[in-house]
Amino acid sequence: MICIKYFGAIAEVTNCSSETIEKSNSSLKEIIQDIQSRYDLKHIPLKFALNQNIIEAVEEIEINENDEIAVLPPFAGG
Amino acid sequence: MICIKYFGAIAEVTNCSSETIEKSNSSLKEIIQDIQSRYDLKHIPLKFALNQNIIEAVEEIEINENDEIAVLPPFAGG
Amino acid sequence: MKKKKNIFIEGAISPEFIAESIAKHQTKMNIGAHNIFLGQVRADEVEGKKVTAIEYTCYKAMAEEKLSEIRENAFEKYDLTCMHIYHSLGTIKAGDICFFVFVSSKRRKQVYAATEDIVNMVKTEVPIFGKEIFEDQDYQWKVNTF
Amino acid sequence: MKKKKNIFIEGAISPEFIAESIAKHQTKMNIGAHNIFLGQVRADEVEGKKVTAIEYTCYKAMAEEKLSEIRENAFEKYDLTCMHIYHSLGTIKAGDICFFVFVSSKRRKQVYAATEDIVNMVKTEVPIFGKEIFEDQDYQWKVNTF
Repeated sequence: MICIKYFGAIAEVTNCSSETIEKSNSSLKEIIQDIQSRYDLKHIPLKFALNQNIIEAVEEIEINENDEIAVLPPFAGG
Repeated sequence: MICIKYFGAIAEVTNCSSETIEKSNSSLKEIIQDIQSRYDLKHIPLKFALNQNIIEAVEEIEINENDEIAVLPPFAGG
Repeated sequence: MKKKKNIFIEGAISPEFIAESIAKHQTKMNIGAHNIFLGQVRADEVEGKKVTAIEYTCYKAMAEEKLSEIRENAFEKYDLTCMHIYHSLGTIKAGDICFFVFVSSKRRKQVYAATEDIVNMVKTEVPIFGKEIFEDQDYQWKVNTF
Repeated sequence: MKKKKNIFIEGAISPEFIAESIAKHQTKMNIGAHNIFLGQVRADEVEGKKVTAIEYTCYKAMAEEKLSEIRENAFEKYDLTCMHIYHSLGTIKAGDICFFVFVSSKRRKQVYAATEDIVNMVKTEVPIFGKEIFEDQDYQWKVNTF
């Protein structure tokens, strides 16, 4: 299982704050493409985090069982 | 009458916080020389102020009746 | 394990809380200079409508991780005695304080740059999200400008 | 006539006074950023003896004049909403706060530099004098370092 978390403006589009998916050997890139195909997030500048770290290069990252992926809208702290 | 004010480490040497002198046509330079001859202020870096403004060039400044001269030790605010 | 400090405060940061933080540092006899940054919610006007509050949420696990990195970073880069960061969560009314950065050092030289640096790192690197709520209950998602 | 503000406070500046100053700015809905500098008396050690307090005096007429110049200067140079300067007079114990600079602005960009600038101007241009008092009642005259 992979946990996907949604925040702020994104959680509003997905209408949920998290969901779990079966890994079934998908790559990180495929998981992200799947999220983007299921939800209309084109108007929001997105960042992705894997296990609390911002993902810089999607291609190079492997994902493992129980990983946590977060879809993050622009930061607005302060 | 000219009022001369002393502060901090300088008031300690002069043993008073102010004194008045007769002007009798002395120049600012002469008044300052007189102060320095009467008190041992050599070990303290001094500034002079005339009517609350730091004196940059002693020679060029005229003094008038009721002026206030201040003898100031290093500033230590903050 | 990095030490996780209590950073997030439910609701506004009160002036009394700030006073208590200051008072706690008065036993530290080697501190000569404090610098404090406070973020206050502005009643900005957007297309004729006024912001009345910001509702803050965060990705807590990542935010705490990032904040402890920012902390370590600041202590490495600047000669600081103490450093504290607090951020509000929940609905913060216009005029209320939502962000408090508190830097202390022996001498003043570095405190300004340290504060500015920490504030900017929190704004750019910490996953905090804000919903600007207007008078008529409409809202827009806040985006930090640089 | 320049407006002379109440700058000098007899005794230490309390955290409660700072909290009240902050609270007074919470009705100003266009302020987004505050920056506060606090000077705290350090228990420095000089030749084995500890400073227990600083006794501050000033040349009040000139100090007020200079402080209002610094004020005007800061408002001309930086985009500020509010600005306050307070300095203690009398005997301030180690650990107590003797200097409080409070700068507020719509956005944060300029507040750090404004605060630093104001602090430096107060230290170099305002005739305030300090006597560092040691444990054994001996003392030395303080000189600001830059």
